[in-house]
Amino acid sequence: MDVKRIREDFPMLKVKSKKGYDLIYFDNAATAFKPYSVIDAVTKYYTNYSVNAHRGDYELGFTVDTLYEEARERVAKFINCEKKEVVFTTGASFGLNQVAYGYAGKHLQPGDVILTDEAEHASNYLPWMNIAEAKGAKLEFIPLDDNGMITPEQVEKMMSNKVKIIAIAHVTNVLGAEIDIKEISRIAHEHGAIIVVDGAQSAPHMKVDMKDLDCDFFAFSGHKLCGSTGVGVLYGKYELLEDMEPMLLGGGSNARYDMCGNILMKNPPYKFEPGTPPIEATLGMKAAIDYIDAIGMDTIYTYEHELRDYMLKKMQSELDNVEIYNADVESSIITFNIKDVFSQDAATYFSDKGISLRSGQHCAKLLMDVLQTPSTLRASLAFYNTKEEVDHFIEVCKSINKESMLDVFF
Amino acid sequence: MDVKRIREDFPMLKVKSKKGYDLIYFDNAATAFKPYSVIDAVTKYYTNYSVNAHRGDYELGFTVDTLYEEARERVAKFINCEKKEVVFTTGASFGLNQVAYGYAGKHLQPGDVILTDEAEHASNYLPWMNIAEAKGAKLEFIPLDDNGMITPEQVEKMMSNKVKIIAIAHVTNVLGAEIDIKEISRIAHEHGAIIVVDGAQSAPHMKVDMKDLDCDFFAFSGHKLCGSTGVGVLYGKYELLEDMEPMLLGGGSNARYDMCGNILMKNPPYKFEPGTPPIEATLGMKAAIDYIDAIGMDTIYTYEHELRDYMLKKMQSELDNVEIYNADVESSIITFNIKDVFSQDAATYFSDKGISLRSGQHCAKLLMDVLQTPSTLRASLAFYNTKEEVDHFIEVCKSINKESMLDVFF
Amino acid sequence: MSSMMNDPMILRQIIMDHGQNPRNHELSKDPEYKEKHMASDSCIDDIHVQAKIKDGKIDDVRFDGVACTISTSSTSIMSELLIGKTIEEAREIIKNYRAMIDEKPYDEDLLEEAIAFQNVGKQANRIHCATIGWDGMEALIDESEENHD
Amino acid sequence: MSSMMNDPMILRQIIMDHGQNPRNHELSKDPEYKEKHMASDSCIDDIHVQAKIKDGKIDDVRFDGVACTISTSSTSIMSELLIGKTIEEAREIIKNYRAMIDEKPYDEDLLEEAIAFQNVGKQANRIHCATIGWDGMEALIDESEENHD
Ligand SMILES: Cc1ncc(COP(=O)(O)O)c(C=O)c1O
Ligand SMILES: Cc1ncc(COP(=O)(O)O)c(C=O)c1O
Repeated sequence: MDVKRIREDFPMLKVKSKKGYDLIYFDNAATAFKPYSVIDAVTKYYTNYSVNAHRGDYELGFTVDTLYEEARERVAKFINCEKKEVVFTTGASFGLNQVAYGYAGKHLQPGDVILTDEAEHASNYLPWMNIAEAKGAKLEFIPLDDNGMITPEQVEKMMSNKVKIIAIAHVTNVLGAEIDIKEISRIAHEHGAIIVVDGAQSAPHMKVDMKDLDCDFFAFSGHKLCGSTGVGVLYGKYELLEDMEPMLLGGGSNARYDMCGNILMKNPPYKFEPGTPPIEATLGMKAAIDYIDAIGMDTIYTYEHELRDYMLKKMQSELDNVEIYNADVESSIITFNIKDVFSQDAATYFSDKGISLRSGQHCAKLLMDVLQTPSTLRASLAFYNTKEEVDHFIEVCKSINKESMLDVFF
Repeated sequence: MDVKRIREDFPMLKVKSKKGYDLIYFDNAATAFKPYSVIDAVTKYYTNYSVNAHRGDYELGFTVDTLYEEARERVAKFINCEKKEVVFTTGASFGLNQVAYGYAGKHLQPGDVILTDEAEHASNYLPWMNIAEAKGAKLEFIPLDDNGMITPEQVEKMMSNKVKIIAIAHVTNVLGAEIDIKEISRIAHEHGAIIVVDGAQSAPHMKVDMKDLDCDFFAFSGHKLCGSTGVGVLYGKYELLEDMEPMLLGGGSNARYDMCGNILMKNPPYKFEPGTPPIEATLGMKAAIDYIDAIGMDTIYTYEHELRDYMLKKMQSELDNVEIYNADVESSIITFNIKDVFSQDAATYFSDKGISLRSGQHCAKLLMDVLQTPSTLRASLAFYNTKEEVDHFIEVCKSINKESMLDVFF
Repeated sequence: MSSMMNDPMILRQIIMDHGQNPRNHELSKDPEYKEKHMASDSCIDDIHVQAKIKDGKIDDVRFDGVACTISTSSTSIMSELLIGKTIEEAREIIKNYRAMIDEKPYDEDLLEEAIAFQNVGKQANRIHCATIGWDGMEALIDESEENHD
Repeated sequence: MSSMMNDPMILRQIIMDHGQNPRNHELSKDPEYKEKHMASDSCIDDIHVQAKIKDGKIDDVRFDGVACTISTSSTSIMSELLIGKTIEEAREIIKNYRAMIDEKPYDEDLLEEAIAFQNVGKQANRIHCATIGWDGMEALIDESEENHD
C-alpha cells in the first residue's frame, strides 16, 4: 500500500492547523476524511442530475433512480448480501433505533431479555434500554473481560430461553476490540435469539461478510467509511426485514392507501425508506466503497494494525507519562491518558500542536466504570495515517505535563 | 429579478436532454436545483473541515460545531423563531413522524381527534393514521372546497373539545393551494388544540414566519429549498419541544446515563438530534437560505406567481387538449392532464422533448378521489424558470395526442 | 412473419388499438378464475389480472384496473396471445417477450402483435409498464403449477 | 492591581494551584445550602455547585465533581471570590468575569485571581469550562432572589 499516493487523494490532508502545523487526524473513529472521488460523486449529482429519486417520470429521474439502486447493489456486494437486504438509513444510530423500535418493539414480551454490554455506544444502548422499558423486558449485561472484550464463552453463560436479542458492537468504539460475532451468532441462533450488530466501527476497518457472520441485523454509517455524513446502511435478513415495522411512514414507502386506514406497504427494503432520501450522500457512500475496495479491505486492515503496533510500542518504550488502557487488544485505536493531565486539557494541547484526538467518555459512558477513569483520550487510526505522524505525536506527548498544558492559554 | 443572471448560478440549467434539448425542469415541487453556492458549501466541508460536529476537542471540531450552530441560527432567522426552537431533521417526513410519534404519541387519549384532510402528502397523513390507531384516537377529514382548499370556516365547523391536533399543509403539493394557517392556528388555540404544519411546499416559495403564523410545529425539507437532500427542519414552540419525546436515541442527544436505566437527556433541540448529523447537508441548506434570502422571498413569490399566471393563461387560451384542475387556486403549480392521454404516457413524451414533469398521484393519493381522475400531470415552477421555457412547453403540449405520444417508442 | 409487422405505423396502431379498446377487459366472478393484484411501486399502474387455468391449459385471461396505455395495451395483447395455449406454450411466449424487452434475441413469430413493444427499452423507465400484466400472468401460471404438485 | 498579575507565569500558577488544590471542594449536607447540578452537554465536566445565601449575602460556596483543570480551577477561584459578598457585589463580579471571557472591557480589580482566565477565549471551545461553575452560581443567586420575591 502506497500511503504517500493515497494521501494525495484526500484534500483534508493538505489542511494546516491555525498555528501552521500539518494536520494530524487521529479521530477517525468519529468520522473519516473523504477522498476526491467521493466529493466528485456528490458534486456530480448536483451538477448533472440533481432531481429526486424513486420516480421515473422523466429521463433524469430515471437516471437518479438507477444510480441510487446501483448504490444499493454496490453495498450488497461490499457486505456480501442480497440487494433487497440493504436498507438505506441516515446512519448507524437510525438503523439501531429502527431495529429496536420496529423489530424488538413488535416481538418482545414482558420478561424477555435483551443482552448487551457496558462497552456499547449510546446508539446501541439507549434504544434497547428504551424498548425494554416500554415492553417490560429486561436488559442484561454481558460481563467484559479484563481487556474490555466480550467473549463467546461469556455470552454462552448469559443465554437462557428468555434471551431474545443480543445487541453488541462488532468493534467497540472506545477500545476498538474486535468481537467474535460469527461465534456469538451461532450461540444466539442455537438459543433461538437474534443478534443485532453495531458495525459502525468494523465496516470501515475490516471485511464484514453477512453470509459469514450470519448475524440478523447489521448497522453502519457511511461517514466513518470515507463517505458522506447523513447516510448509512441497515442490513437485515430478508425474513426479518419483512417481519419488522417501519419506524417512519411517508411518501414513497407505501404502495397504496385509502381513507379507511388501510395501507399497503411496499416490500423491504423500500418500506423503511419513506421521504426523500439523502441522494447525494448515498452516491457519495457508493464512491467511498469503490475507493476502499480498490485499495482492498485486507490491505487496509493490515496497514492500520501495523501502524497501531508501531505507535503502541513507541508509546510504551519512549513515554513514561502515559497510561494505556487497551494495549492488549487487537485494534486500530489507542485509548490512553497523559498522567496528571485531565483528558480534555490534554486534547486542547494536542490540538494546539495540530493533532486531533478525541477526549471524554466517547459516548460509551458506562465503560468508564470498567476502565476506572472518568475520561480518556482516544487516538483512532486510518489507512491514510503515517509513521511520521505517529513520530510527531510521540514528540508532542513528551512535551505535555500539568504545567505545559496551560501553554495554550497564554 | 434578473432571471438570466440567476440561471447562471445553477449548473443544472446547462444540462441537455439525451436528444439535445435544453432541460426544462418543471418538477420543482419534488426537489429544487442547487446553486453553486450550495455546492461550494458542501465541498468546502469536505475539503476544509471534514470532521464530526458536536465536539470541541480540537480546532476543526470546534469550527464545524460553530458552523453547524450558525446554520441553526440562520434557519431561525429565516423562519423568525428562536434558535433553540430549530430541530435539525433529515427532512419534512422525519419531522412530521417525530411530532406524531413523540408529541401525539405521548399526549393523545382514546377518543381524541386529529383533524387532517384529503389533500395531504403521505408524509403528513400516514404518521397520523398510524398514531391514531395506536392510541385509539380518530382521524377526521376537513372537507375540501371546490378548489381543493381548506378554509378556516371549514376547520371551525370541525372543531370540538375532542380535537387535539390539526395536521395540515401550508401549501398542498398537488394543487399548490395556500392555506390560511394563521387563522387556522387561532381557531386551533381557541379550542385548546395544537396545529402541526407541513411546510415542505411553502418554505421554498413564500415567507414563513413562525411568530406570525403562530403554529405549534412546522416541518420542511432543505432539498426543496435549493439545498442538499437528507436534511430538514422541525420548528416547535419551545414548551412543546420540551414536552415531546425523541423518536431516536443515541450518541449526542443524552447528557448522561447510567446502567440503572436513568437517562438525563439534553435540552431541545439537541435531544432530538442523536447520532452524527448530515453535516455537509446542513451547511448546504444554510447556503441555500442565504442564496434565497439574497434574492428575496417576496421577489421569488411574485415572480413565480407571475410566471404561473402567464403559463395558465397560455394553456387556457392556446390549448384545447388540456384539462386544468387548479386554475382557480393561487399557486406556483399547474395540475393538469392532456385529454385522452394517460398522465404517465404524457410525462414520457414531455421528457423526450426535454421537459421534466411529475405524473401520477403525487403521494396525495387520496386527493384523486376529489379530483376524480386517477392521476394528473404536475408542472411546478421555480424562480429560475422562464417564459421562454413556458412557451416551449406550450408548443410541446400542442403536439401531444393519443397517437403522437407513442413517438417516443419508435 | 408478415413484413407489415415491421412497419412502425402498424405497430403504433396495434398499441393504440389495444390501449383504447382493451380485450378481455372485464373481471370474472367465477371462482375458477385465480387473480393477482399488480400494483407498481414506481408508478400508478394498478391492475388485477385473472386467469382460468385447467389441465395445463389457459382457458381464459382477464384484467382490469387503472393503467397507462403501455400497460393496458401490453396486457390486452398478452391476454389474447395466451388464451387457449398450454402452460408450456405460454411460458415459451412469455420467455420470448421478456427477451425482446431486454433487447436479446427472440422469436418474432411466437409474439405476434406483442412485437409492437419491441422498442419499449428505449424508454427504460417504461419497461415495467410493458411487463406488469405479463408478470401477473406468469405468477398465476406458477401458482397453478404449484397447486398441482 | 498588582503588576504581578500581568505576569503569565503567575497566572499559570494560579490556575494550576486551584486546579490541583481546589478550595471549598466538598459538598455540604446542610439543607440551607442550595445546589445546582451542572453537566456540560459538550464535554464531560459534571459538577455540583452549592451556595448558602442568607439575607442577600453569600455565606458559603462549595462544589464537587468530575471536571477538567480549567473548570475546577475557575470554579474554585469563583468560590473564594464570592464567599462573603452581597448578592449585588457578586452579580457585579460575575458580570465583569463574563465581560473578560468575552474579551470586552472589565474591571480587573474586581476579579482578583480570576483574571488568570483572561485568555481562555483563545481556545474558544474551552470557554464553557471556564464558566460552568460561574453559571451554576449565578443560577443559585437567581433562585435565592426568586424565593424572596
Ligand atoms: C407537502 C409535502 N409534504 C411532505 C413532503 C415530504 O418531504 P421529504 O420527502 O423531503 O421528506 C413533500 C415532498 O414531496 C411534500 O410535497
Ligand atoms: C460503535 C458505534 N456505534 C454507533 C455509532 C453511531 O454512528 P452515527 O453517529 O453515524 O449514527 C458510532 C459513532 O460514533 C460508533 O462508534
